[in-house]
Amino acid sequence: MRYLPHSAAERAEMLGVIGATDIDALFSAVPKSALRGFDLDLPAHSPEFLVERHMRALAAKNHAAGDGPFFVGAGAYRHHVPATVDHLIQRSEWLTAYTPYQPEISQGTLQMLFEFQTQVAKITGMDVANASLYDGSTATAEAVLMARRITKKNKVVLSGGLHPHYRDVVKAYLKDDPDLVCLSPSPEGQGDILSQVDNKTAAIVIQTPDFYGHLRDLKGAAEAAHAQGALLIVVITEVISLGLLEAPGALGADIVVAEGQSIGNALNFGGPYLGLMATRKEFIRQMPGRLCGETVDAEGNRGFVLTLSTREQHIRREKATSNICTNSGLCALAFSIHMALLGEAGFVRLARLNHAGAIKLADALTAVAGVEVLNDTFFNELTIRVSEPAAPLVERLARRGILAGVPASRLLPGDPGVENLLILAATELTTDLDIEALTTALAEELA
Amino acid sequence: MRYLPHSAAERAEMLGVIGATDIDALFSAVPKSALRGFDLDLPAHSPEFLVERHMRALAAKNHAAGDGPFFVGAGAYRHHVPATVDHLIQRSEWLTAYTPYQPEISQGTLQMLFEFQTQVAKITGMDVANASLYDGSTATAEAVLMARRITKKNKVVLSGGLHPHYRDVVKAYLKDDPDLVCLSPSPEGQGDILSQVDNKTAAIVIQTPDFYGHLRDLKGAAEAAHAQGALLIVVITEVISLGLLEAPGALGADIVVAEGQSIGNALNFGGPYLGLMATRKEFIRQMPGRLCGETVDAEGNRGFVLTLSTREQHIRREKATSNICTNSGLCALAFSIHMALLGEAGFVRLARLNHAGAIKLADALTAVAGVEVLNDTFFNELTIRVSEPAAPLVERLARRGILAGVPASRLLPGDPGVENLLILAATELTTDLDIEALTTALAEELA
Amino acid sequence: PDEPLLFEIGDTEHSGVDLPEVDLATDRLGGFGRKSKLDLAGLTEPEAMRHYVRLSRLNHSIDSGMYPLGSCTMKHNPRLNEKMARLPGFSDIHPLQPVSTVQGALELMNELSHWLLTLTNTAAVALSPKAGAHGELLGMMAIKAAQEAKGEAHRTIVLVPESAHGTNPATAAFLGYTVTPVPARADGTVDVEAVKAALSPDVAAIMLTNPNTCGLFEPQVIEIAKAVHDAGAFFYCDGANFNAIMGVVRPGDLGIDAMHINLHKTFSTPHGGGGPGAGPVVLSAALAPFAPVPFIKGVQDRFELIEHIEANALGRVTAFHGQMGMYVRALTYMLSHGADGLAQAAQDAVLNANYIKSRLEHAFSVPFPDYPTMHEALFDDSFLKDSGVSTLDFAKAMIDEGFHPMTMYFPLVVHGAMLVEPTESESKQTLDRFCDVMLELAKDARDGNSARFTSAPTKAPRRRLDETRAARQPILKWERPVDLPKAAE
Amino acid sequence: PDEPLLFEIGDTEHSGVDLPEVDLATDRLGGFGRKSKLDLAGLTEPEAMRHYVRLSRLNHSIDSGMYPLGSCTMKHNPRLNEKMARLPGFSDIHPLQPVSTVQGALELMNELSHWLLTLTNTAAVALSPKAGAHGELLGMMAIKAAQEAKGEAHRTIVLVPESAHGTNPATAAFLGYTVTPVPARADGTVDVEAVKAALSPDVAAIMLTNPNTCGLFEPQVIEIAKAVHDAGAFFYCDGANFNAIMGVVRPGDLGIDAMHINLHKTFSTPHGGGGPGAGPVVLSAALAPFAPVPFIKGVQDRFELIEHIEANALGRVTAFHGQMGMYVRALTYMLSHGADGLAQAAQDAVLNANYIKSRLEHAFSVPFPDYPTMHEALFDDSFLKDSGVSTLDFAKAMIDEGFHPMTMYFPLVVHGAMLVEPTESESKQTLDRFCDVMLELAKDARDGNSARFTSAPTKAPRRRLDETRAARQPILKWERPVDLPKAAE
Repeated sequence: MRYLPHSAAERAEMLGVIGATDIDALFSAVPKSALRGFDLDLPAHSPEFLVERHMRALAAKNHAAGDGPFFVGAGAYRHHVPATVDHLIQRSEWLTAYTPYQPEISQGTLQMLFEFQTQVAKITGMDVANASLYDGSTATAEAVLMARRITKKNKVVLSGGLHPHYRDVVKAYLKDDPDLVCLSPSPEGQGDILSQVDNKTAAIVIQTPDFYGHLRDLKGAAEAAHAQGALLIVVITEVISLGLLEAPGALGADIVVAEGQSIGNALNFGGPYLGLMATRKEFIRQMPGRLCGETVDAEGNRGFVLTLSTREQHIRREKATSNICTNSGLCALAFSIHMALLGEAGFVRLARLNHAGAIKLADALTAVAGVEVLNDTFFNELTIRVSEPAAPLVERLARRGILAGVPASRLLPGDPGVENLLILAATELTTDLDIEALTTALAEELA
Repeated sequence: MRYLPHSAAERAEMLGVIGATDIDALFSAVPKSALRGFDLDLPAHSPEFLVERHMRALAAKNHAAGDGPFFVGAGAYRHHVPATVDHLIQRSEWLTAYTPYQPEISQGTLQMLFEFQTQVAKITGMDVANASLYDGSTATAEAVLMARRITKKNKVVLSGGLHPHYRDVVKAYLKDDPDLVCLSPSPEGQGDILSQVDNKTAAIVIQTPDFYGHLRDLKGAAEAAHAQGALLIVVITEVISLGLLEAPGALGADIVVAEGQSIGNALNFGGPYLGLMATRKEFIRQMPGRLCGETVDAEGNRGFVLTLSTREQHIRREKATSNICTNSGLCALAFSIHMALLGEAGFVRLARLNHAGAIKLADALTAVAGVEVLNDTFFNELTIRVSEPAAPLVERLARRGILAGVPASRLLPGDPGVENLLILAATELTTDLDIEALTTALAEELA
Repeated sequence: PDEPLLFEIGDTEHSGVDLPEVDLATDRLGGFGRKSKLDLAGLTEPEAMRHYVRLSRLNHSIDSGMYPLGSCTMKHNPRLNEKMARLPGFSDIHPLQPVSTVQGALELMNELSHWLLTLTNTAAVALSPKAGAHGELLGMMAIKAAQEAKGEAHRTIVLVPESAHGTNPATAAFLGYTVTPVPARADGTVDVEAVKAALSPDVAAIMLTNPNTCGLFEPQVIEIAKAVHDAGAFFYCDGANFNAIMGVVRPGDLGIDAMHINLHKTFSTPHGGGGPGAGPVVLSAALAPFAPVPFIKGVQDRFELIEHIEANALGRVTAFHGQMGMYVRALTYMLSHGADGLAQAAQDAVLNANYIKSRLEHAFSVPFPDYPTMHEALFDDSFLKDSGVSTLDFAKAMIDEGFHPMTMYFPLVVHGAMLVEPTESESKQTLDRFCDVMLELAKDARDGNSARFTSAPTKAPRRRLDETRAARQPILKWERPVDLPKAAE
Repeated sequence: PDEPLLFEIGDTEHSGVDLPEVDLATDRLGGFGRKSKLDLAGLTEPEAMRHYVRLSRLNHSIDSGMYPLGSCTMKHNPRLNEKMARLPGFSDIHPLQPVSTVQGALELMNELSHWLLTLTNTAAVALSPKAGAHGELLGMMAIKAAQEAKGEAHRTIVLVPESAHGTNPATAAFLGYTVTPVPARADGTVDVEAVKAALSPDVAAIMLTNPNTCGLFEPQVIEIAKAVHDAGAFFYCDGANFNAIMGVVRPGDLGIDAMHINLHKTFSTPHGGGGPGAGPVVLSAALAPFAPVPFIKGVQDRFELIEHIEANALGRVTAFHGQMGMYVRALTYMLSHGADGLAQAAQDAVLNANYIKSRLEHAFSVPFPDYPTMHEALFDDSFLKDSGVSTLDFAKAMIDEGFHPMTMYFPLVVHGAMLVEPTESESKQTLDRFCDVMLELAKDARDGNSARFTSAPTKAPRRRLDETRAARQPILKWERPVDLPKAAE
């Protein structure tokens, strides 16, 4: 078989060296009843071209975003990834390298992570960032736990504007915790979060742009939180917004977590994605996840190592800050390369393009009868109220080849207040023709 | 602009070092009338995603071979290329390396070429092979010129079974040469080539499998040629046939040229392809193209260099064996990797799969009313005679999504004898369903 | 070889993208627009290409050499998997598109689930965890949810053998459990009697790795499972070592209740310098009702995606549906191997480890010689006694011979442990070269040539790095030197 | 670093593909089946991956460092081009599919033609040549055909300046022409009076490179063209150096009749270790009727592919339609740059060469200082006089500093020529490092440290190779050593 280097003769020769009569002799510790006493109802090995045919047939059953007008967002965004990015991350030395525990032969990965941490710190305006977490949602849960460790307090208040999946992940991580307050999601506001802050509060969690696309006041939130000794955790699901919006660090955020997928990474039906986490210098030792630091080698040359690993599970075991023992390395690499290609000039222009596209979209939607745009502010995503339930409408538009956005009810099922809400995103890939196709179809469907 | 590293400030600084007032000062030798006194009717620079959109739109206007049943051959064949091959040839150190004139920093390319030459020599059964030529057709023309140099005779006889494009290229290279005899292409035979051999003959050129898919007797041809001091040039357009057919070298061939596209290379609408050329040891110094040879370095370690370059244009100028100063390096790499993955076991199995597919195709076509299979012998390609002109029939089948093969008239226009002939190929990618779709549609169209 | 930081090459003017400047006379930012500067360096495309190509060359990788890394299963990563993951029908679909437009994706997830369930003989699978440790967390959450549903929230103890991966106690602690260690027998395996002795009505679960971290198959695993179940507790199996037994032993037949499967170890999704991973968890019938959302349900001729259940005890552990990109790679890998190929791969992995053990056991010390090893060969460093060479030194000397070091100092239960896992991907030629090098190094260490080891590596891109300094005075990002201007002006 | 030959790793049993064995009880081979053995080594996929990754690391490449190679235009190869060339709509189409099914391909070829014609201001283009030298051949064939059509077959002389590329005289000789050299002036350019003196009724054409191989724009090129045309001959322009003037000067405005364009030099299709190239030829109105087949014709709303013309004088120079894969890459490159970007690239290429010349001219000897250089800076080796260091030694010492050597001993008209072409892809940082290294090397050579040069390279994968031995006793393929068995048995 193509992936297995031994010939039958080599296997026999090796068994001879071992002194085993057959391969089963090496499985002698396995209870007889459990060793291969079964027939697996699975196919046998297959030539590459047949495997490829099978996978292509599955792929062909999906409507790819590039196949037509596309406005789906709500936490994952379709952006252009430069060909250079995907080429480079497939390079053997990046793709097939191990976690850089042996720094002498891992300087490529380590220097990249150091650069990545710097980029994340710069765009968020924070002191330090880690080497990435699984995704934005789990990073949010980790941030909540981190805030509790730092403040040694328990109450956590989640804004109603937090992505419902993120809220659910926090709830799962804090199972049945009475100190977790989840404000009710409302399309107009994030709930009266500031009045919830008291001196037992570890943190408030605010997303901006929020689930509905509204931009949120971080400065006021930070002041209110800090006045009670609580931390402000800022959640960002569209990281490109940082090209145009003020850095959370400049507004008083204590921990910033974000979904980094928009930079360098494809939609991938939801994963793998890239959790970003940045914080203040004084909180480093409570931060979960890998960290890369600068040092020198025995000859005094600059080099990089994974550091502060005494926080981590492989050293601290049950006393670790988190059970995490992976980062999203390859996605972080893609992010870092794309961000290096953008640079400040490109990152800001990309953000401006996105915002301009959303303004066009908002203006075009406003002109459609039966559509109400709810947002006063937005970055590249906004919410509309339509004159009928949004979910079946989206289904009908999909049959016309238009992927029109996310019905709020998909993430908030059973909430009658959101039944007619539809969340739509525009990016640099959205064309005027796409918008025209959408509004025309919407007008027809709603007529 | 994304490919140009200088900022405006850097350009100004560099002009300062040069001592030039502006960039035009560096173009002072250009006659004023010719320097930028025009307006180019061409678009300005464009973001990557817009370029990609444009190119995808063009690509979408083509019917890709993978989109449906596909039987087109006649000198280019659709085979499966392992993902590993295309991945590896895109690796920076292969893709963006220069011709290996500096051997100390080109051992990768050089060792690969040495391995490639060995592979080509082995499959053709010849003593030596070069590092590749442009493609099979130009290699054929070069072989003819080479045979003339070796024999110091002029008459060359081309079999009627030679691919018409190959014949045309030889004709163009030997412009108006009365010593070039092109036998008339006939679907049944290759013409009476042996009776054409006389003591003024430099070479006879025989293709097998020939243009119509027939297998040809090389042994008899070699004997007839050699009896008159002429050489036998063997042309192969489907190199996978060598997995199942006797090696030309074992049958007396003097020069073997082939189109190597089938191994490792995509269809690419006709190029780039890969010319293979192999010959007897005694003819090396008359062989065109690059050659890689083994040697040692100053420390006695094995190494490889381009060698025998005194045959080539950059040394010999007008006395060179050819004006060629390029090989098809990256295609040769793809060939060599694919061939290394196949190995003897895989190469033979691949050839057998192809032949088995063609047998299925032949049998299925035989059963269709109005279709006559002309071939007694074939490898993976065969010719049928249908009850009406083949070209419009192929066009109608294409509209049904079936690419049914090549009408012989496309390559031999104006020849009434071939108007109803259709040449079809099967490969390992041809499925039973493909064959069924073809025969069903053929039966309907011919009914 | 030295490559400057990108911030030392680029500046805020340079960019490797061409994006149009748009007019934003009237923005909709409500005054939240950015006022602070980013100070983010950019590179043009040619500069970026060189930066990342050159950096990459400072890495060891599977494609360039062997990783004899115990517990990490660094095997060949087929490029077909990468190609398939990039088909637009998989890579360019959004997790929240209408379900009717992603039927192929759901079918793929269903097919992958079928493979995992069949290979493990279990009742349910939760695909969504993002990594092995995340899967562990989910599995233990399911156990907790199940016990709470039974009114057994008082079960607050989790038994963990001393040889376990660090994630096991970390996960248990994360969920509020108290960790009780279970000692191993002298032969390196867990004694069912010791487990029985530790079991009590307060025990929620045992977390056991099998094959264990000493490379041994737990011979009493079925008895242990029975004892655990008899005590009303659950059996969490750490699946990190599934590569040794896939297609050969079904964990469900051993009595496990939950096990995570590292797609990036066992099914060859690439390690990528540290992730992303993917850690689906298979569950027994007893735990199946406590699986998290989302999951797939086949309904007649189509697939539904269940994203919410009002009464679901666990909820969701990640946004969206998990690591689709890894599902594609893993399924491609499975289909390529087939059931026969996976079993052959497991057997080859075990064969290779035993071959190494046989070739090295006369020079290296084998702490647990009683059983054939599974896919890992465990040695300890007693052969280095009095040589002046530490295990770390020895490992660093391997770098100079072109090998990644083996896993060191793990499992913790073995002093100076050296854990070697060749995987099935290595050819006999490579194994022989590895063994030759190891034997030569061992001889040299015993012969007193300690300088070769204590100074190693000398042929790597860097000499040994000062990790203490890095931790004491952490420098975690690049700071602009005062004398470096902000842009090329 | 040493990597065995694949024949030393693999054998005839191992294979990296899984193909089913089919029953061929009754074949249709008519007795021509293979009886001889292939003896072809195979590698499994993991072995192949390592073999080719490790081999590749022995190469220098653009992505890892600069190629200051005169006459070869080694510039950045954008990966977008590679991605576009692999779209199935381009890569998975057959040259003989019905023309109705490849309209996008023909449109692309038409668009590429439009760019080439507009950039050169010429009347026609033949896309099909497979490389620069092939284009040269075609261009000269067209000239020959045109003259034969005019009844001027007696024109058998081709004028070629001494500084020309070797392909020029080789091409002319290939077509039966007699080559007459034209001497250069002391300033490195061609004297129109010398051309006039060489012209006669027997001259078919002049083959002139412009900018010429000394890196200079021929100031009298328009006068030369006029003189050539007045004598009834044609002006073949070698387009190898088009990178210096694209978008800035249109060769058609200078009076050229034919010029090949190396897509792999000027428009960044990758060099690939020596090819494949692509050498489209643009033609003046006088030569347009003599273009070969195939070509594209727009007919209303579709494109036709003209593959045969009964009366066509030239015929075809290759099977099918040329290097489609390269057309896609070149057009992608053109669209990315736009007309403005191409002009900027040419100007940057010229700027970079002049910058190098300015920085080095005090230490290196400049044979033709009268004009600003174009995109190449030419030096000679007189600065090495009496140093004991040859030009070759100097070049090899550059390898140890991480640079590919410059072009040496070409053009032939300059003794010990050193031709440096940075291209527009190099940053000022890289140019400065290059100049610093060159100056340091020059100083060291003059200071008498010849050993550094004569022993160089010492840091490359190989020391200097014995080329004489390779040529005297050619070993052109691997032969099985007598003691190596055929398969692992």
